[in-house]
Amino acid sequence: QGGLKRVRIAVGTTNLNLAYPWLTLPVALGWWQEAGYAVEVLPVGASLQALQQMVAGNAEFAQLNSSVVIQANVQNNIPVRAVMNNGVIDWSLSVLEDGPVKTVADLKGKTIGVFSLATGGIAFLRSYLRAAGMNPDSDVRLVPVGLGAPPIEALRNNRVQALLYWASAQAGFQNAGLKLRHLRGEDWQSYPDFTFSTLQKTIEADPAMVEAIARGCARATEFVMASPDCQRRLHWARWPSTRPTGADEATLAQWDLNNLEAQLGSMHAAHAMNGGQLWGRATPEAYGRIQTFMQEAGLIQRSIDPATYMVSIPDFYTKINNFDAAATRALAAACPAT
Amino acid sequence: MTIPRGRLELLLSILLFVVFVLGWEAACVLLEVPAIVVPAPSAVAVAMYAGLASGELVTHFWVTFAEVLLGFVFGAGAGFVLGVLVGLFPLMERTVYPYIVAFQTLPKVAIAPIIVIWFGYGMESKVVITATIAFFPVLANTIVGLRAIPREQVELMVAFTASRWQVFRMARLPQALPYVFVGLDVAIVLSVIGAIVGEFVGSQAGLGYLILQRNFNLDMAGVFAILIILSLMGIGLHLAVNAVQRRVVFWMASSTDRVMGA
Amino acid sequence: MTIPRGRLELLLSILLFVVFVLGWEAACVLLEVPAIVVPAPSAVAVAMYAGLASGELVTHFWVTFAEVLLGFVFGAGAGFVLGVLVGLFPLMERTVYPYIVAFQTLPKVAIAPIIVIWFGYGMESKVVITATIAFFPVLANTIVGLRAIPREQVELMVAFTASRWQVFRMARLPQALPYVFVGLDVAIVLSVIGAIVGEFVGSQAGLGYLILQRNFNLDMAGVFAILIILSLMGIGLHLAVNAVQRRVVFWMASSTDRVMGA
Amino acid sequence: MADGTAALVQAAPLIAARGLNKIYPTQSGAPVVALQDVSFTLRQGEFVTVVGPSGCGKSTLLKILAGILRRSSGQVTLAGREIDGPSRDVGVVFQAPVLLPWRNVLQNVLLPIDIQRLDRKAHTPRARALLEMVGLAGFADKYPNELSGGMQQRVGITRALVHDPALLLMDEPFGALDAMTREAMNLELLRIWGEARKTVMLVTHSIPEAVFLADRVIVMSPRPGRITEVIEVDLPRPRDLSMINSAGFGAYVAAIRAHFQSLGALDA
Amino acid sequence: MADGTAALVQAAPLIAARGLNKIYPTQSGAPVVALQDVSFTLRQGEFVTVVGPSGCGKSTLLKILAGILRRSSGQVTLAGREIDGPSRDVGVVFQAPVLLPWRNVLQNVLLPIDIQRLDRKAHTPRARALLEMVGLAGFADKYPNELSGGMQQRVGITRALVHDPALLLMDEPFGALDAMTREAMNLELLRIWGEARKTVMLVTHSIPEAVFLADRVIVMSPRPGRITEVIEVDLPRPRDLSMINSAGFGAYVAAIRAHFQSLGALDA
Ligand SMILES: Nc1ncnc2c1ncn2[C@@H]1O[C@H](COP(=O)(O)OP(=O)(O)OP(=O)(O)O)[C@@H](O)[C@H]1O
Ligand SMILES: Nc1ncnc2c1ncn2[C@@H]1O[C@H](COP(=O)(O)OP(=O)(O)OP(=O)(O)O)[C@@H](O)[C@H]1O
Ligand SMILES: [Mg+2]
Ligand SMILES: [Mg+2]
Repeated sequence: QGGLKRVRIAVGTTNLNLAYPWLTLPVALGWWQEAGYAVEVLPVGASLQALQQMVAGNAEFAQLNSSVVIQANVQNNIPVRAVMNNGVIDWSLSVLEDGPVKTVADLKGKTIGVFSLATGGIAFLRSYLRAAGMNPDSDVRLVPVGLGAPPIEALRNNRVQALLYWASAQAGFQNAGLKLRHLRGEDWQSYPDFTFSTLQKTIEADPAMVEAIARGCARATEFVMASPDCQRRLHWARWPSTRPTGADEATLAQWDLNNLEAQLGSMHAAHAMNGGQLWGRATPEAYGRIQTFMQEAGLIQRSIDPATYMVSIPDFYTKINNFDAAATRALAAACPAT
Repeated sequence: MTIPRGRLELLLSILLFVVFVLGWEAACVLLEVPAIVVPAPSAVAVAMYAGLASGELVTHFWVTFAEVLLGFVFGAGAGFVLGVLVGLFPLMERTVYPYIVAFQTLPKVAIAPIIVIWFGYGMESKVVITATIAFFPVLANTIVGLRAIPREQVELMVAFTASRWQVFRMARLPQALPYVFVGLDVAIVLSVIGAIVGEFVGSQAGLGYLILQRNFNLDMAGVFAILIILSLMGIGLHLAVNAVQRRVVFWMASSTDRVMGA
Repeated sequence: MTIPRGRLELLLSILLFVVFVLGWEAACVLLEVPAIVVPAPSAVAVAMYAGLASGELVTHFWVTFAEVLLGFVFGAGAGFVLGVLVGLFPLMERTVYPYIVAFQTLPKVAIAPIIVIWFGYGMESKVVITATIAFFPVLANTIVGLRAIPREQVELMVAFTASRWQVFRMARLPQALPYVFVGLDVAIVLSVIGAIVGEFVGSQAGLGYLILQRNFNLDMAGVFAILIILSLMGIGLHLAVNAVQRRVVFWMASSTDRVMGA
Repeated sequence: MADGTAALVQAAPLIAARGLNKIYPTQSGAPVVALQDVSFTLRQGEFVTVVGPSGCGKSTLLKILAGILRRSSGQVTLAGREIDGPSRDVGVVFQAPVLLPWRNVLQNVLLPIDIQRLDRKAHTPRARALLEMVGLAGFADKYPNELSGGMQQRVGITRALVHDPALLLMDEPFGALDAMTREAMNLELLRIWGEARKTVMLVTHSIPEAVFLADRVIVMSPRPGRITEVIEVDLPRPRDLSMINSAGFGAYVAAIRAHFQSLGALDA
Repeated sequence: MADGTAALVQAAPLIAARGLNKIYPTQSGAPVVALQDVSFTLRQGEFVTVVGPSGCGKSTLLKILAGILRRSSGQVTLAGREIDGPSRDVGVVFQAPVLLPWRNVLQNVLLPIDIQRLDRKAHTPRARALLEMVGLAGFADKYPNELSGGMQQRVGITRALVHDPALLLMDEPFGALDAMTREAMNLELLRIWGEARKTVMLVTHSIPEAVFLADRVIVMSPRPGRITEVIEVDLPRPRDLSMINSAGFGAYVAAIRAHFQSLGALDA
C-alpha cells in the first residue's frame, strides 16, 4: 500500500457487523483507497475504549456515542469534534405486544431490564418517567440483564416487564421471536447520538484527510439508503465472519436486514433532524440539546459553547457531500459484484 | 549487613513503592500519557480520597469482598474436595478430570449469561462465577500434591494396616498441603478477578459495578482508585492465605534456609 | 477385575460422555430449556459440522491457538523466570511479590485498553493479555516448589561447595519441577481463557471474536460449538503438558501406587 | 486389605514361605532378581535373625512378609493364610526410620494406635514408657528433624512396639546406634520377647548380634538372594552380655562368618 | 562461600577447634545443647575416629567442620583459616545417604565433579573404579530408589572419594553394611588413606572399627556433647584384619568400652 496514507478508525463496538455502513462500505468498495488512504476500521469494544485509542494516538477517528463526545469535552478537557452525526438516540422501551403494559403509565411498579446500570439509556428513561409523573427511583425497578439470551428470557419469564435497549438490540430481540411494542419519549429522537469524531488537532493537522474520509462516509450513506440489501451482500462478502449463523440463508439475511434497518432508521432521523439536506451533518443546536439534557440529568456539571463540538472547516458538510449522488445510487442499484 | 533483614525488606518495599509512584507520575507528564488512558497518581489519590470520604468505595468494597470470599470458599472447597476424590480414586483422574479441564477452559464471560439466568441477578451469580474460577488451581494442585508422597511413607502407613482413607488423611493430605496452599494462593487472586468479571456481566453493586459506572462517566482516576483497592484486597487476601499456610504447614517453616553458605 | 485398567478407563470415559450428551439432550427437551439459553447437543453438532465444513471454525481456531500458545510460552516463561529469581533472591519475595499479586488482581478487562494501546490491535495484544493470565500460577508454584527441597539435599550440595546457583540448578530446580508442572497445567488452561478474553476486548479474528459474532446473533448452537472446540483445545494442551511432565519428572513416575494394599 | 483381627495365635509355623521369588523392574530396563526360590518357616514364638550381604534381598523379604510388597511368585502364609496385605498384629521397623515430619516424637510413636483406632489416651503411658526405655524420654514433643540419626531410629523401634504386636519384623533396627546403646537395646528386646512371647524376625548386619538374639540364624547369599544356610543357635536362655565371651558363642559367630566369607563378601 | 582452591597442605594442625558450642533451637521452645566446649586438633595426615552415644553431637560436629552448619560459639580453623563455609578439598559422607533421585548412581557419584566444574569425562573411569571397589559395578545406571539401603550408603561413600579430597569427613559411613562388606571397606579406606596421605575424621558406633582405623579415638559424652577422652592408638601400620585378634587391640577396645560404660550408655 505504498503511497497511501494510513488512517485508523476505532469503533465503539465489539462487533463490526453490517450496521456501520458509513464505515465499512468505503472500505468494501475501495473508495478511500482511491482517495489515497489506507483505512483500517477497528472494533475496540465500547465508546470509552474508542476514545482512549484515539486520544492515545492509535486511531485518527473514533465512532462514539454523543454522550462520550460531550463528557470528553466538558469533563475531561479532550477536544473531541463531531465530524458527522450518524444517528439519534434510538433507545426504546420494549414490552411484549400482548402484555399488560400499553403506555408509560403502566410501567408503575414494574421491573425494567437494562444492559447495565451504567448505560446511556437510563438518563432518558428517568426523564421520560418523570415527565409521565412517576418517580424513577421508587416507581420502577431496574435490573441489569446484559445482552444476548438473558434479556430475552427475562422478558419471556416475566422477570422483567420491559427492556430498555438501543434499536439494533431491539431488532435482535425481535429476530429471536419476541413480539414487541416499543415505547419511547417523544424528545428522544431529537438528540443526536452516534458520532463519527476526531480530535481538534487532527483537523488542524490534516483537514484534507478529515474531509476525504468524511466524504466516503457520506457517499456510503447515500449508497446504503438506496440499497440496504446491497450493503448486506457487500458486507457479508468482505467480512464473512460477521454474518449471522444458525439458520437458513433467507432467515439470516432477513435478520441482518432487520438489524440494518434499525440503524438506517436512526440515520434517517438524524438526517431529518439536522436539516435533511446533507448526509452526516452535525449541528451545534443538536449537540447543545444533548448537552443541556445531560446537565439536567446530572451527567455533566457544566456546559460549554455547543459550537465547540463542531468541525471548524468552512462549509464542511457541503464539501463532504460533494459527490455524484445519482451515480452512487445507480451503483447501489446495480450492486457491484465482489 | 548491619540492617536487620526485616527492616531492609520493609525499607526496600517502601522505596519500591515510592519509585513506582514517582515513575508513574513522571511517565504521565513526560510521555504525555493521556489522562483518559492512565491518570496521574495524584489524580487517583484525589479520587480515592473522595470515594473513601463519601463512603461510596467502602460500601461497594464490602459487596465485592463478600463475593470474593464466598466464591473463594465454595470454589476452593469444591476444588479441594474433588482433588481429594481424584486422589483417592485414581480411576477418576483419567475419566472425570478431562471433563473438568474442558469445563475450565470455557471462558467465564461466555457462560456468564447462563449462570445469570440460573442463579439470578443478585450476589449468587457472582459467587458462582467466582467459584468456577477459584476452583481449578486448587484442584490441580491438590491432585498433584496428593501424589507427591514418598513411597516409604505409604509403605509405613500400609504396614500398620492403614486403610486407603487413613493413608490419605494421615500422610497424603499433610504431604499435599504445601501444594494445596499454592493452589489457594492462586485461587484467591483469581477470585478477585472472578467477582469483578461477574459484576461486569450485570450487577447493582460492588466495585466492578462501580468500575462500569465510572467508565461510563469517563472518570478514569476514579476507575484507577478502584483498581488500587482491588490490588490491596488481593494483597491482603494473599497475605492471609500465607499466614494460614505458615501455621498449618509449620514443619516446612524456614529451616531450609539456614544451611551455612547456601 | 478382568478388564485391564486402561480399557476400563477408556470405557468409563466414553460412557460418561454418552451419558452426559444424552442427559443434556433430555434436559433440553424435558425441562424445555430454551435453545437460546442452552441449545440441544444435536443442534450444536449441526453447527459444528457447518462450521468445520465451511472452514470458518478452522481458520479462527488457528488464530486463537497461536495466541494461546504464544501467550502461554511468554507468560509461563516469565512466571518461571521470576519465580526462579524470587527463589534465588529471597529478598525479592517480600519486596516484589506483593506488587505482582497486586498486578495479578487487576481485572484484565479493565487494563486491556492500555495493553491494546501499547501493543496494538493485532495478535500482540491478545498474546500479552494471555501471558499476563498464564503468568501467575507458574510463578506461585515455582516459588513454593523451589522452597520444597529437603534440608539434607541443600547440605549435601553445599558441603561439596556448590554455589547458590548450582544448588539451584542441580537440586532446587529438579525438586521444584512437580510444582512447576502443576503451575503449567493451570496456566495452559487459563491461557485458553486469556486468549478469548483478549479477543473479546476487540479483535477481528479468532474463536473469541466468533463467539461475540454468534452471541450477537443469538446463534447459541454456534457458540456452543465454539465452546466445545475450546474445551478440546484445553484438553489437548493439558494432555500435552502432562506428557511432557511425565518425561521430565520421570523419577516420580508411578512407583508410589504399587504399595500392596494401598 | 488388613487382616482385621485375624489372630496370629497357635498353629505353627506362623510364617511359611515356599519358593518365593521377587524380580524388580528398573528404569534402565534390566530387571533385578532380588529373591530367588526362598523357602523357610518361622515358628510361633521363635526369634529368627537374618544376615546376608548388602543388597541380597533382606529388606525385600521383610516387606513381602509385612504384606506391603507383592512377590513375583511363590507362596507365603502368615498363620496359615496366604499373605495378601498387612496384618494388625505385626510391628514393622524399617531400615530407614521413616518418621512423619508433621508429627512430634510421641505422635509418631502413637501412629499405629491411631491407625488401628485404639485408644490413644490408654496407650500414651506405654508409648512414654517405651520412649524412656530407648532413652528418648525428654524428646516426646520434639519433631523428627530435630533428632539425630540414631534417635530417629529409636523412635521407629518404639513405634513398632507400641501396639504390642505378636509378630515383629525388624530391618536392621539398631544399625544407627552406638555399641553401648545397641547392647542395651538387644537386652531390652530379648526381655520384651521373653515376657510377651512374641515372634521376631530381625535383619542385622552384625553377626554377633544375630547369634546373640536368635534361635536360628538365616544366612542369605549375595544377589540373587537365596537362603544358603539356616543355623540353629543352641545357646541357653535367658542370655546376657557375658555370654558373648563364651566359647559356644564364638563358635557360632566364627561358623557364620566363615560361611559368609565363602560366599564372597561384596556383591557386584 | 567456598574456599576455592585454598590448599589444605602443610601447616599442622589441619583442624583446630577451641571451645566449640552448638545450641539448636527447637519448635517446642526448649533449645537443645548439642555441643559444649569442644576442643581438639586434627593433624595433617591423621586418621581420627569419633565414638560416642547416639545423640551426643557427632553429626553436629562433623557438619560444623564441613562448613555447612554454623557454630553457636567457639573457634574452628581449617588449615589455619577460620571455617566459614565448605572447602573444595573435603569429601563428606553423610549419615543418611542423601542421593538425588533424578540422578542415576554414576551421576550421583559424579556430583562433586559437576559441582566443582571438573572434567566429567576424565573422572568417570575413577568413579567407575570406585563403584567397582564398593561392589556396585553393575549398578551405575540404576536410580537411587532401586537400591538397597546399604547400596545407597556405598554410593554416598563413593561420592565423597571421587574428587580425591585431602580431608575426609565421614559420618558412620559403614553403618548400613554387613560385617564382611564393612571389613572390606575398612581395609579399602585404610589403603586409600595410606596411599594418598589423606586426613580422615570418621564417626562410627563400632568401637573395634574405631580402634582398627584410628591413630586417635575421640570419645564423646552423652548430650550435651563434650570430648571426655582422646585415646592414642599405638598399633603398628599397615594394619590387617588379623590384628583384631591381637591383645593390644583388645586392650584398646576394652578401655574405650569401659570408659564409655562409665558415661552411661543411653542418653535420656
Ligand atoms: N524398588 C526397587 N526397584 C528396583 N530394584 C530394587 C528395588 N528395591 C530393591 N531393589 C534391588 O533388590 C535387591 C535387594 O534389595 P534389598 O533392599 O532387599 O537388599 P537388602 O538385603 O535389604 O540390602 P541392605 O543390607 O543393603 O539393606 C538390590 O539389588 C536392589 O538393587
Ligand atoms: N536440626 C536440629 N534441630 C534441633 N535439634 C537438633 C537438630 N539436629 C540435631 N539436634 C539435636 O542435637 C543433638 C545432637 O545431634 P547429632 O545428630 O549431632 O547426634 P549424633 O551424635 O550424630 O547422634 P547419632 O549417633 O544418633 O547420629 C541431639 O540431641 C539432637 O536432638
Ligand atoms: Mg535392606
Ligand atoms: Mg549422627
